[in-house]
Amino acid sequence: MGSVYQLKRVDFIFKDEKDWKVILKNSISRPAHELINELISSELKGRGGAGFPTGLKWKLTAEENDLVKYVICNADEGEPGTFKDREILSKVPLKVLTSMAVCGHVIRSNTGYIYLRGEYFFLQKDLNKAISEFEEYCREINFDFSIRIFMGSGAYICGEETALFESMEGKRGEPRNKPPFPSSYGYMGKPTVINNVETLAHTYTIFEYGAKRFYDLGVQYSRGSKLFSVSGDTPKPGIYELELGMSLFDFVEEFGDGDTKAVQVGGASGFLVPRKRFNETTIGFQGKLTGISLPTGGSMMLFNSSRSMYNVLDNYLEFFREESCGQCTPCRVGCQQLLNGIKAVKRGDKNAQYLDKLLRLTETMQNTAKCGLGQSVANSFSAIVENFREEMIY
Amino acid sequence: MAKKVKITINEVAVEIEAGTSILDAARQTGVIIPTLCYHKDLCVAGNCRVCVVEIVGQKRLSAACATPCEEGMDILTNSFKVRNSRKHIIELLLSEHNADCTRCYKNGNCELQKLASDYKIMTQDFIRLVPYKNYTIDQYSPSIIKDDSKCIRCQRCVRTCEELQGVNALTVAYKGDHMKISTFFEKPMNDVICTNCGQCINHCPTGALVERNYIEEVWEAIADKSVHVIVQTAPAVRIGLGEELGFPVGSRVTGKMVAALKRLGFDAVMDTDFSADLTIMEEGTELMVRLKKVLEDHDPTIMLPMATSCSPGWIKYIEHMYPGYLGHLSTCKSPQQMFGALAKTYYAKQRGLDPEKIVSVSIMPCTAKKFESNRPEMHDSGYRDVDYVLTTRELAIMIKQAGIDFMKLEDRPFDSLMGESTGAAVIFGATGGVMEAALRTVYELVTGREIPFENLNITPVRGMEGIKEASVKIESPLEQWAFLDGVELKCAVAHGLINAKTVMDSIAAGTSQYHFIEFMACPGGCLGGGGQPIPTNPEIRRKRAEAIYAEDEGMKLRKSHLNPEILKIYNDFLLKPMGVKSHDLLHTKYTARARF
Amino acid sequence: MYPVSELIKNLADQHGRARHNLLPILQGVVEQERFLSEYSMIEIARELDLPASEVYGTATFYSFLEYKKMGKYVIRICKTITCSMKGKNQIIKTIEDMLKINVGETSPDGNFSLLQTNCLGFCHKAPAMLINYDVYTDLTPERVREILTGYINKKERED
Amino acid sequence: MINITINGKVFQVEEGTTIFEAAKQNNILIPHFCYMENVHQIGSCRICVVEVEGGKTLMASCVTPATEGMIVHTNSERVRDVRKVIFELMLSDHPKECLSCWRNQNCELQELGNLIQLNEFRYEGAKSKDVIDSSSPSIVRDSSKCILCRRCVTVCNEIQGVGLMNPHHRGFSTFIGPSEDELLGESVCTNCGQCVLVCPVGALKEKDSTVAVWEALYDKTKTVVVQTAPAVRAALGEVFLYEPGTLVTGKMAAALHQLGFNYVFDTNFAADLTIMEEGSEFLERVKDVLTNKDKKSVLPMITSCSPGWIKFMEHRYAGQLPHLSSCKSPHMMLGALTKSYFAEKMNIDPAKLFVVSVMPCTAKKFEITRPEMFKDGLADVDAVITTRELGRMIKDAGIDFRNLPEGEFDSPLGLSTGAADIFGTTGGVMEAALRTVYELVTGRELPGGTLHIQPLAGLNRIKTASIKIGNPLPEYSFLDGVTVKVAVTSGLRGAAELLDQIKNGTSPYHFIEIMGCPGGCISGGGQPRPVNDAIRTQRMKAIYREDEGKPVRKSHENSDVMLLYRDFLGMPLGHKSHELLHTIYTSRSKN
Repeated sequence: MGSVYQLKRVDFIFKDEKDWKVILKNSISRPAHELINELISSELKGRGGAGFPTGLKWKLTAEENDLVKYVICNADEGEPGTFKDREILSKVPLKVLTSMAVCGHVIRSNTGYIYLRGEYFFLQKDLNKAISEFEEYCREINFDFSIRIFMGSGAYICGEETALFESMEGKRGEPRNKPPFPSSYGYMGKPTVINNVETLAHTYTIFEYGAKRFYDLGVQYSRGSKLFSVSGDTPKPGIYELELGMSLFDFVEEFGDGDTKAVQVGGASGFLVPRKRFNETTIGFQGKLTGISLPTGGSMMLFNSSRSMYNVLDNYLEFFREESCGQCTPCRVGCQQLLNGIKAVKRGDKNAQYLDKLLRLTETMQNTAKCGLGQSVANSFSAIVENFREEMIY
Repeated sequence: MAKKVKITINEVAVEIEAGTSILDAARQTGVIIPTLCYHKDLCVAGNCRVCVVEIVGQKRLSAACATPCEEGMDILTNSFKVRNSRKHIIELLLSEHNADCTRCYKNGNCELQKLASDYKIMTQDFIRLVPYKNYTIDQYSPSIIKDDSKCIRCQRCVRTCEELQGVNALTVAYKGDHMKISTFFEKPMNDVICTNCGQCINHCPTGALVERNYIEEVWEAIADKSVHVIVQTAPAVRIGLGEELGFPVGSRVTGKMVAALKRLGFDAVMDTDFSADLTIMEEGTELMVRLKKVLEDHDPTIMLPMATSCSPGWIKYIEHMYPGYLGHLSTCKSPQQMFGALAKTYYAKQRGLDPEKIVSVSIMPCTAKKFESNRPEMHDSGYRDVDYVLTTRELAIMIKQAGIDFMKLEDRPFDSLMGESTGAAVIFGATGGVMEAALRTVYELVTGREIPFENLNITPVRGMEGIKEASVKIESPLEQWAFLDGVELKCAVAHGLINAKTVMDSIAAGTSQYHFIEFMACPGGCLGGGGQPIPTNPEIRRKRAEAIYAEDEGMKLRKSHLNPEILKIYNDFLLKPMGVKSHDLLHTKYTARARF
Repeated sequence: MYPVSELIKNLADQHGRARHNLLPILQGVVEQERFLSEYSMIEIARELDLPASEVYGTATFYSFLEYKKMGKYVIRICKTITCSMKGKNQIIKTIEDMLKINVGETSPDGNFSLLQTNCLGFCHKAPAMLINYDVYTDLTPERVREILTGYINKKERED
Repeated sequence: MINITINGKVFQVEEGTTIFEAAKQNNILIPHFCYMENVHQIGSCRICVVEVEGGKTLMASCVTPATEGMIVHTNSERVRDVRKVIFELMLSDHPKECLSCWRNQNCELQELGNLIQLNEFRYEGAKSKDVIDSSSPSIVRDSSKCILCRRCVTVCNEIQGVGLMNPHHRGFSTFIGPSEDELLGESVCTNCGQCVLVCPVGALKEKDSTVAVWEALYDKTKTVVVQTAPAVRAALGEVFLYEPGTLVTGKMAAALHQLGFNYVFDTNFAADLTIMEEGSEFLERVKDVLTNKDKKSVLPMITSCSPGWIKFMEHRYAGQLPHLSSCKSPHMMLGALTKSYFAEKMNIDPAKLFVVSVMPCTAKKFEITRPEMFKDGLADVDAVITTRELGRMIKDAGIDFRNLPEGEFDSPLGLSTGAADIFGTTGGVMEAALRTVYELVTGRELPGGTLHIQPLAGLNRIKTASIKIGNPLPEYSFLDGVTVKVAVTSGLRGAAELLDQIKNGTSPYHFIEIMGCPGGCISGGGQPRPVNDAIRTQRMKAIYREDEGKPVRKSHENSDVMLLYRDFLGMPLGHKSHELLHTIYTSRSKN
């Protein structure tokens, strides 16, 4: 069994970055439209979770006529079970910086920011060193681009792009209404490209080896490789770069401890896949059968049969209840209701049918919440409640 | 011509200006989409999610208030998905709301109540969250009560306080389930820079922010046979009160209001308009004196422009925000406080009453007046000048409680001595009104001629623009005002504290060219005051303003200095404007307060 | 002059006085003071010409910007799923026993505060904790004892 | 006339007036709760207490007559304090979940709260029994919300004579309802809903059918057909703050279209049809009685449009059931036709049709569940919603009712005459029937020129008229010189009186119209609140206005009805009619 695509390790991202100067110099000598076309033809999609085509994002921003634009690297990696951005920034920071500068060249911007989550304060020092080195070279080749680090202060929601802008503007990190989108109205109201750390690392790969090398990896709709943060009940936790399109079955074969009961794909806001669906689940933007979308940031958490799924869900909901920004009703009150609800069912204060009411509530949250956080609470909730209903009740 | 886009709303095709929100487009085509956090006065927040609609082809629903129409959109406002979601959202709001409506102050005029009723939420399956939270009621302010258990986090108050008033006393604090509307460090409203303007009350959809009411205290005073209860009514009350009692917006109910007050059992019903005329006499004179001292005597201690001082919200604002500029303020008390001081002196004397046995009540469109009457400076009569301040809304409640069939009342006139007024006093209720009234009198006192505006209507200072300007050139004045010959008197009018901020910043920067500026804390002036009927929105303000100007035009006398009772009080009691008695009773001083 | 107001002035000079500089300044104060007092918030508002309520509203949004007095060392234990699965409760119990405080409290000598926090991004090395800005992973009760003892001794040496 | 001083003013009022009325006549409103003018004045709630100088206690103004020289204070400190305490006590045994209550914003207790303005809460008392009885298809009783005002008791006993709703036990355990274990759905309740109409709070309510209707509307496989009763158009406007008596026929049709109903038909069409069937039946019965020796028919014949009345009769006068016309009520006729005639015409599978009736009536909700009202397992009508429920659906859908353009009913079941319009008011069915019967028999219009029969209009309990027939057409020669005597009543008390006459053999009438609710359908149990005689009169006027404005005012001139007979039914009382439009009744007598 298993899919056609066997699990395939790839080594692009953490390959040494010593050629960054060459790549920067070459890239910025090429016209913007050529770079954009290269990205578009690679079919690279955002690695932060939403999966928006990166080339298109750059293109839309490039088409804006503003004199001031920004390039922002989103390093507010807060999704439970995700830690790949930290690894990239500590091991190959110059790749990310190079890609930011190339983006600056493409969209005609000379300012870049890295929004680094507060928990990664310890990365700041080394990162700043890399930035100095980078900026020095930029000056050397007369390329006008500067990069600054902006520290977050402990708020998961700031990973949402518009919330991140608000936070950088010195406000509460509350998501904005969309439209307008960042490509026309981003940081300080200016057109902004905002990319995840890993996305920028992949663009470096594309600029280094060409779009084709990237495109040849993966399957239709899901091209290239992806970093996976593997944790939980696994004998080998850590970061792995794998080709997209693998079956979850193969993944569990490789990383499971032999007793894997379920895998949480994509962190707390992703999907939980129970054992019986491992076979039919593919990891990629357009999953087959179960329709699983790409893991948010590539987090893979494995649970073996000793784990209570009730505790898992309780932990997630606690997380969302605290980390919701609180402005929109479905998310603020919905998360509290879900958490109190499963507790009440467990205690026996509410009957089992109440779970169905909560499932309908998650649908509403998915349909009406203002941003991705509220919308995605439904994912893990419905998967856990539907597949492990008994554990919720008894 | 703006670009048009074609969309369909509930299967009806319409053409709409590009960029219009779905909400507005729907309203234009007769489809009502329910809203909560949306308010015409304020920026779009899109956080309550009650207004979600389905755009065919999109997986998720969109907030109608925050989504602009785009070509070809196929919008459903009442699909299965929308209805289910909307009901869920209302249920969620209810689950964190203290739903004890029968003893809520906003019972009957609550947007959440209406929403729950329109959607007939008949079950309360969700767990009640109120008991989980440790809510306290902040009732330390003399003007405003804040009850978080009724708050639905729509943030209208926060936006009001920031966008309309520039005060920022209220803010959103914390996140997630702890997210709440708070003051700095959760201090009581009374201890922060709140100006008590009450605009947050007027914009609150539920009972989370309400005025501190003094209805019971006033009933007690009325019931107490040993005291003489005297009441005054502000200009803007007569054009707002009707709305609470079944009249259409913009109805003038002066006569019925007086009749109702008499029925309620007040011993004397008099008019703040009288003291508004008096204010013009005092403030107009003060302006002329200041002009003389600056232009002729070149006295450096006297500050121009002179700013009006009728609006207690504005006074507290300048005390907090521009404590170094208090010298610009006119020393005149507000008309309410002038009236209060006279009630326990002049009126008591004329009627032979013991001032200690007078209870002075005022009916105001304003919540800040409740604070004002509480200021230590406001005891110039030897007693507390005004004992209780009620808002227009509270008066309406009293009338209903007393079982008065307001619609059927016959008009009655104010009692004499301090009940007569002119059109100039009436327009105090609208933005620009004090300026217009002052100019009518000042110009005539200076030149001996009527101000050269058609029918006395100084139109440049009317209307709802945030900052308005007017100038009048003075030519061939009377002899004693010769120094004003050829001077172009420059005036400005600002309403809403955010506009006051703009003007004050120009004064602080030294770029202000004006001689005289009228400031009102609330958008639209008193007619849009924090104590006026809810809702108040641009359309309603416009109608109330029309009613005010109609009332003015209908008056026999339209210039303050012609008011016979004003002439009488100067003759019998005060002797002259800015005289010793005036100084003791009608003028005041201000206190610098901290901004932080 | 209070040192904190000097600090704020310096931070404002360094970062700028526009609204978008608010967060770095708040962070700067927390770095030194461990928390934002009412006084510091007012000083920041004054320095940046912002309403004090706005500063408060913004600060309370971020979990690392504490507004209650904190100890010299702030211990934050990750409580999210993997750390929770891998024995975070034992770690907390160990620390509570060592410092004689509960989660959410500060030791009477003002040296340690114990808090829980959401995912620190070290799920593959769970359980993890932060002490001020330093990360400690793969914790066991034994390792926690060692680490904390180190801090306690360090503190004593400084005294 | 006597003199009374209220709040310091002297007024002259008629002797015997209560203090409450005396005050009201002089524009002084006393807060009240259980009081209903001319209906219910027992002084049980005590909210309307006033202070009478010289009296030791406060007095309930609704029951205390004014006397010469009385000095009354309606708003003294003492009154205000007591009123507050009473209100608080009332609330202490009432759930405070307003926002999830059916009656939110239309609740008299809530309104009273708005008036009284409690700031503190001193009594948090024990909660009495909490029973929700939803056994009835029409009415739901939620005893936790009941505040024992006993208005329903008055209505059920004195006005309807059903005698079901009654107080039981005493003291704190008092409750109102059928006896302890009896369920509404199994009782003699006629489902008339008059108790629902007068209940000030959410203790009695109609059973909600809107959920089912919304579901059908969203089900794309279903063709959803709606019909509206004559009385709905005269009252629906009140939900949207129009003056009572405003006709909103066009807006109502437009709103129904906007709600997504595929076809908007008119029950009035079926009302015209009823006249054809019932008129023919009447003539046949009269012929049988007058000309046959071994007559099978009985007179008087009684109308059968009102399902509340039908159930009342089935319980109380089972022996007299043969007097009932065999015609179904109009909305059932229309339902049956929709699933046969219309389905055939449009080539729609009847199983995919969903018929909704908008009715002023709660008993209609029961009527559609009767086994007689099913054909081949398919219900003739699938759901009944009341006028109030329709109002709510319109609000719910965000339709700006007041600014709607006028819409129209759809054909082929939408056209109606003025005779159908007046079905909505007491006396209307009789008048409509006589317009047609007289003309069929004599070939001439009803004498008088207005087509109205004045004695049958108005709110009197029992109204009678007689018409002498002269010069009939040859086939009706047996009627020459006969004086046809008719009677009309509304409200079940009057019905009982007329039925007792029949039972005793003393009834002089040939034809009787009976409506379950006082005033007829215009004040049915499903109409907007409040309902009182002034509002009844306004709605009645509106109904007659609608009639008079119609170009065709006689049922037999309805061209679509004629077309229906030509194309489908054949003739009145024919085979198809019998199958689709007539029914049978069941004795429910316990004896």
